[in-house]
Amino acid sequence: MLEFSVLILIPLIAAVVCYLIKSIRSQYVISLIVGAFHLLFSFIIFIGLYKPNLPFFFSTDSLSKLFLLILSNVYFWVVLISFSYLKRPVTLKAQEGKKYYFLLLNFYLFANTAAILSNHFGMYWVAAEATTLSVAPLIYYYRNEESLEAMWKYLFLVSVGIAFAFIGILFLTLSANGTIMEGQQLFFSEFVKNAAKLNPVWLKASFIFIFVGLSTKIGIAPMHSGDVDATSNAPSPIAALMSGSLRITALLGVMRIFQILTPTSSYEFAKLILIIGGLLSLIVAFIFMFKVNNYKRLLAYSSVEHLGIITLGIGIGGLAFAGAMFHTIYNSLNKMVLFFTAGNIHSRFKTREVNGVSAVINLMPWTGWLFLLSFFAISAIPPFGIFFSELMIFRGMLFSDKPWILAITMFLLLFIFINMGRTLFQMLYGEKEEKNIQEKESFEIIHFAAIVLLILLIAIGIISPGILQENILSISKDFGIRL
Amino acid sequence: MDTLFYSLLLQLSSIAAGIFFTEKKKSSAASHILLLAGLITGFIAALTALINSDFTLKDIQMFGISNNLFRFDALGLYFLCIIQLVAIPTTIYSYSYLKHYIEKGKSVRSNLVFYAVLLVSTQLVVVANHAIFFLVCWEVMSTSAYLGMNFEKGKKEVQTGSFYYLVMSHVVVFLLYIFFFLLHNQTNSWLFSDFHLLSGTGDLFIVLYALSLIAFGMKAGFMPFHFWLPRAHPIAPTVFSAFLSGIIIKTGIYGILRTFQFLNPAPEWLGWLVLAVGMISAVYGVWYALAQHDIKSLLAYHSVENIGIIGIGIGIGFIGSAYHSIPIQILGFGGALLHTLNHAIFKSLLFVGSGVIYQNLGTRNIEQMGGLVHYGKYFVVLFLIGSIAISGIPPFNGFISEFIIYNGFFTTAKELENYYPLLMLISAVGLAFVGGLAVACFTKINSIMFLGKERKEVKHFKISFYEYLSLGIFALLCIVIGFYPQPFIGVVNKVLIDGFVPAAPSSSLLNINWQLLSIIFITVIAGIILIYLWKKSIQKKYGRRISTAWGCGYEGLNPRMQYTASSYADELNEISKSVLGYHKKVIAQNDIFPAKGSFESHSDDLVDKKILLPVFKSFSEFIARIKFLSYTDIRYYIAFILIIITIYSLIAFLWS
Amino acid sequence: MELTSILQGIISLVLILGLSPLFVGLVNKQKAIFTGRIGASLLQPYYELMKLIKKETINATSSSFISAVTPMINFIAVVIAAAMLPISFAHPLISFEGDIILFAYMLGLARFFQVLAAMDIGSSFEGMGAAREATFAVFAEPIFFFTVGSIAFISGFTSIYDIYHSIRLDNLSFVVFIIVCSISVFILAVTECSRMPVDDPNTHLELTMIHEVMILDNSGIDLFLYQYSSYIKLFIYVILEASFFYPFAVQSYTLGIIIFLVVIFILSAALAAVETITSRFKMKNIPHYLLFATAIGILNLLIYTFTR
Amino acid sequence: MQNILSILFCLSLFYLAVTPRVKAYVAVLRFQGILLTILLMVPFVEQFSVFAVILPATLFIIKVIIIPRYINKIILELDIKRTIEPTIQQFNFLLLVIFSFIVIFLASSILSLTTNIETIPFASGFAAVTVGIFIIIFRKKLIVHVCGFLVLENGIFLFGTAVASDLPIMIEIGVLLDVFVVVFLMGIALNRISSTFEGFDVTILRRLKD
Repeated sequence: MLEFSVLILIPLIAAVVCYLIKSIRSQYVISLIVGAFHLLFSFIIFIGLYKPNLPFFFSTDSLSKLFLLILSNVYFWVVLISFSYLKRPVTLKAQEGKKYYFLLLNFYLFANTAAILSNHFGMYWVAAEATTLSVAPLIYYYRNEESLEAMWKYLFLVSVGIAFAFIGILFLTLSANGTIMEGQQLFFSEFVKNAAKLNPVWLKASFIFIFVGLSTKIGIAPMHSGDVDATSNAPSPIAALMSGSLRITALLGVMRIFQILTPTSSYEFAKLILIIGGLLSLIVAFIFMFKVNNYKRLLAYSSVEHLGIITLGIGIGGLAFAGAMFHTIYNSLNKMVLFFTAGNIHSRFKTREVNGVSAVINLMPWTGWLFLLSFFAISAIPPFGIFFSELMIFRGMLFSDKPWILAITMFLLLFIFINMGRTLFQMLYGEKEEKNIQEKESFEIIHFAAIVLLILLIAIGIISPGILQENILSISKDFGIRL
Repeated sequence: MDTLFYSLLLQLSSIAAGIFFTEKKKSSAASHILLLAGLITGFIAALTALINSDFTLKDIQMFGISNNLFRFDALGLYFLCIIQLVAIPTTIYSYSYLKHYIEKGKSVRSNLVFYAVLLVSTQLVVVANHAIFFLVCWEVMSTSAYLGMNFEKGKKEVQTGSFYYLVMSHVVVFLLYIFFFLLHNQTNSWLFSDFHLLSGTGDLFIVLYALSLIAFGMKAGFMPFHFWLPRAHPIAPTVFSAFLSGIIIKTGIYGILRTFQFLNPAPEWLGWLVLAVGMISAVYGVWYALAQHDIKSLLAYHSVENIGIIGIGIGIGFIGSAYHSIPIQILGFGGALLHTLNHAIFKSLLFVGSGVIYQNLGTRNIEQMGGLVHYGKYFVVLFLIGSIAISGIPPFNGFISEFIIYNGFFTTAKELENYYPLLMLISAVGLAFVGGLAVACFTKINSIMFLGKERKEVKHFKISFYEYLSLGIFALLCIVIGFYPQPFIGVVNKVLIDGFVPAAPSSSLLNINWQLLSIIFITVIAGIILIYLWKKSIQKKYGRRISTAWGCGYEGLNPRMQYTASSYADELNEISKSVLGYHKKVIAQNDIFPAKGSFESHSDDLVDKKILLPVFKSFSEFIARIKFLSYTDIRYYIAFILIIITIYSLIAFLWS
Repeated sequence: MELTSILQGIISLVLILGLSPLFVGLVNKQKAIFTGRIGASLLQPYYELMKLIKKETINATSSSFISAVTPMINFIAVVIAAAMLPISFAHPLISFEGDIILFAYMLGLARFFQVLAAMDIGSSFEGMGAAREATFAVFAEPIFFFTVGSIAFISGFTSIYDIYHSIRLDNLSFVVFIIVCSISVFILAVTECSRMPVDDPNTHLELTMIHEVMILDNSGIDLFLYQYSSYIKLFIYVILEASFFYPFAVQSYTLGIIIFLVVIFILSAALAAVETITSRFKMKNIPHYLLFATAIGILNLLIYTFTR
Repeated sequence: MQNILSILFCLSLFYLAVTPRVKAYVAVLRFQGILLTILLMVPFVEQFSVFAVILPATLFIIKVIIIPRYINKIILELDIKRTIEPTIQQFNFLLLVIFSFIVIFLASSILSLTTNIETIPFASGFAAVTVGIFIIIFRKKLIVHVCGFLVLENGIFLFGTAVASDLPIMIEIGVLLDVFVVVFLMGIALNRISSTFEGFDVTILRRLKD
């Protein structure tokens, strides 16, 4: 019960409290404490010091442990920097947005934790939808036309998509017809146990619907658009939150149903679908990297790319699967740094257009160098973690039954790297322009967070803790993958 | 081996010194001292290990802990020695180089940090034994080099040039991934020391060779892949461009040699391929160089040339290995290895020299120089030594390695009868041709930069002690290797016997009559001195005076009447203008009162300007024209869901 | 190597150094005779050299230490090259495996400094000469390798002495090969020593000259060194040419010497004849001329390799 | 009984396909809400339990009372033009709808051979989903999009009853609440849009592009 209260109830209560008290600062303190507790607790659970047994629709397994840790980590850092972010001057209309900021954050934490820990598809669906609802107003933080449009599109697209996911879930119940699962509850642990007996036709159908429906949330092409719009127009902490943890949550749903398909005859089909989805999103990222001239959109596409790589890895299976699991961690860490620093740049230059930005390294050295480093990290340059995970994924591809995928992937990644680099370096370098000559930037908490995260990224990559490896091994065992 | 690791730590500590000293001068001094200390200790350790040939292959004790990350075999140690040997004077120069910027009040912190990282990672690359560890060091090396290049971030060409380099190394590392994956799959071990198990020529064998030659060849800058050198070298700060073309491109050579260790014997056609590629790189590298006016890009093209010469040596070695002939392999690889060392030395010398000139005159265009000999006599002498050495002219080190390669040709012709003499002769002629072009090129830059009258008046031309020191060390090395090559030959021989030639120590390298050579060279010097004395006495007797140059009766010659670099090289460039992309722009009208005319000549790199850029441009235009998925309307978003679901359902339907 | 061979070497070196001006005198004399003049005496070159030594040395204002050291380096390099050449069956002073490379590169060293010294003056005339010298040298070196070098590659010997004495006349195609080789060596000699039709040492129109124009601004001892080394260089090539015919003397010194002298005489006549009947080429045609020589070399080689 | 209700449901969909007025959409939504409520009441004919009333009650409140009112309120406040703005002719739209109906009914009847499902509710639910999507795709007005989304939701609900999944009450209610909040947020967003942009159709949402 303790874990239930800490992980799920307290955030809810905190949300209510944040609604009641008006002062932003105290809201910040409360949410920070909640976040810290959450992080601590999920860490304890992760390293196995504490065996949780959650009541009714909730339970934990190695997968949800991992994702929970990712979530609470991302959440903690986002909350940590949020206050300094809120202090920044915004338009008068945007002032009112601040009132609900922490309320919604806490609600988000509540919903997302529920989604990750839920053992029941219905529960998962409700919680996932709730996360969308909590994020949508946060996207509208700036109260300007772009953010409004982004919110509308995100809300609408994701709601429709998730409705499809619901259909998928219903199909799952259908697939249970005529088996011992008939009329049972949708506890996926049950489904995993006797998946082999399920009706393959409905199983395939439900996989398709759930995958496509949740793709709108994950940002798998061609359903990526709403996600990209939202991530590129949300305030950067929220953008970090979305591409760091929200997409992962949606991915969880897909992986659940995939896990059910694992022992069945439709396994290969599911893999194929995942591979198609991953390649499609890589291609989309590849195409748009040529055209984008808005750096937040660029980052959004980069997270489309990386979720694509993860999906691809899961679809390839084998070593690539483990690589994909590592990739989720590194990606979440890395995306945070990228979005935080991008947020600094935005608040300094007041534009999201690349052409309006130059000489960042000269004007704001801390942000500039961190941004540069995080770019290197995201493009898989050692010693940053993503290098190692991509190495695993590539190896998995090369020795899978479809090695040609590796060729395509490398080609796409290379051009993505070239274009992303061209755009970002154009921002980073260049001479100082007179209008931008201001005081040197001071060392803020954002920089601190970014540095810590980068260090984490390197440390996890190089040390690759045994506990983490065990966890990922057991995940892949759950998915019937022998390493 | 601990000493080596301690030395590396010492070098790393320089980073801390660079960062934490607030006062710029202090910080730079401190970090340079630490670097030097580290390098020198490391060099001594490595050299002793190499000479005493205690090559511990596995279980390196690192601070007492045994690990298999590292491997100190002869090849690795040899390259390690080269790196440290070249790095020492470069670091000395770096100090005075950065002093200029510090005086200008520019922050040099980043430069210090990246230089140290670059040094350490490069040293780790050549002793790494674990493939993943190698890749990590490799990437860190490339990235730090990239970051170091971007010292003057403001300039556009700096950004593009360095970006070329970054992209190149990204491609390289992608290829290396596959290379090592395949090797790992074959030997299921990540250790270099286990890799050379597999042999025999299957398809995989060829694939592996192709991968490694393309990847490492790209790094080394062989001809089709040379495009990045003339982009990256000129824009990098001198210290980095010296290190880049002195050392980093040699890591490519290192990789190729390692590959040969893994997979040997090499098939013969491969030997011919490498030989041909090397020859093309050598000839066109130097020919492109002849067409340049920017001193640094000229030197960059000369790196292509010298890499080509090394490639020729490697090619000979491959052929030898295909025929299991020890002498050929010894001479081929020996020439390649020694030339690697030599080129590292004199190319760094020349780059440092060009850096000194750039610091003083503020331009890299040699057309605007001239008459510098009257300002810095000794500097010119040092630079001249480098130039003679790089043109492979006796009595300096360049000649020694080319001599070995020529001997390789001869031996190949002798060992393998029938049509080989012809082919070898043609290769020899090619090498001679390269030599001729190199002479033309270096007479050009030396005479245009240093001799005659100054074309643009020289404000100040000062050379600090440190610059003289580092140049002096380099020049000394050139001279020593030239006049007394025996010990170096011995070391190279040892490396070959340890790493390349399985059979008993064959000494076709030592057979060459080195004593006689050095005697001859010494006679040359002695003779010059004797004649000098005689000449002095004669001149004392019959007098000597200075007067204006004989202009065929025409008084008032002025500097602008001198031969320029373009006019000097024009005749040669005309011959292969199509390849060089050599084109001239003349503006002059011939009426009675001629107005101000102008002339300029340029050369566009074939691969870069004619292939890469247009292809990329048209490709991106093509992509930009794709409207696929680029809708802004929510209704399309929704429609996509429906469409994709139908597609997936169809797949599902067709599945069973 | 034992004492006698050293003695032989020294003697032949001294011979080369001593006779080289005489050869030039010979050529000039014959030229004069062909053109119906009496001409200067055979020893004229010696007189000129003597005279040059006694002259005052004048250096241009813009010149540097380069033009001071170059004459000496030039001279030494040529002498070293000369020391590798066999006269008859006498063992040359310097002879080791691969000295053919050293030979070529010693001449290269000489050229390098020659060109630098020319550019050192900073006058456009010398520049012109230097540029031409550098350009033509690029094409001259391959010819050397296609002739002497080709024999080296075929015979497997890499020392000039052995190369020449490996020539056997029992094989007809080889004889043909040798003869054609000698032709292209002649062309090489003409080029390297800047005689007609590549260069005209006698006109004093700077625009048309290569070698002469490079040493315009030298006088006295410097000019002496230049001239002398150019004489030696010419003689070196003559010896290269002559050595082709040693095999006719079946291992006998005297016969060898006789052949040597005869060939020298014939060559001087040939040079004189060429210089009287032909006129200088246009500068831009010279590369073609050299390429033609190279082509001969290649063709010759191909014929030989495939008729063996 | 269930089938009759489903047929009615389908008829309402056809009506949606032809009607040009926004108000009609709201009416249809309300009608469908009532249908669904009745559908949930059906089991009570056998045995009645107070606990089971909660779900139909909430459904009735949300889908029949609150949401339609809310939408009407928005329409009044923003005085949106009363006609929907179709992008294709109603006739073609109707054809499309009929076509999809045929496909769906055929498919579901084929599927019902393998597994036991009540074909008619299943098919009509699915048809509702498709029609909802079509409405969103082929209409310009944002408010109509919301209606389309709601039709889609109703379809899913009907569908859910068809596949006889008895989800636990609180999850069902959670679903309903989610839907409600979505609509609520959409309403707020519409208000904002009306205040920031002029007009209410998607053509104004073209700002975000690459």
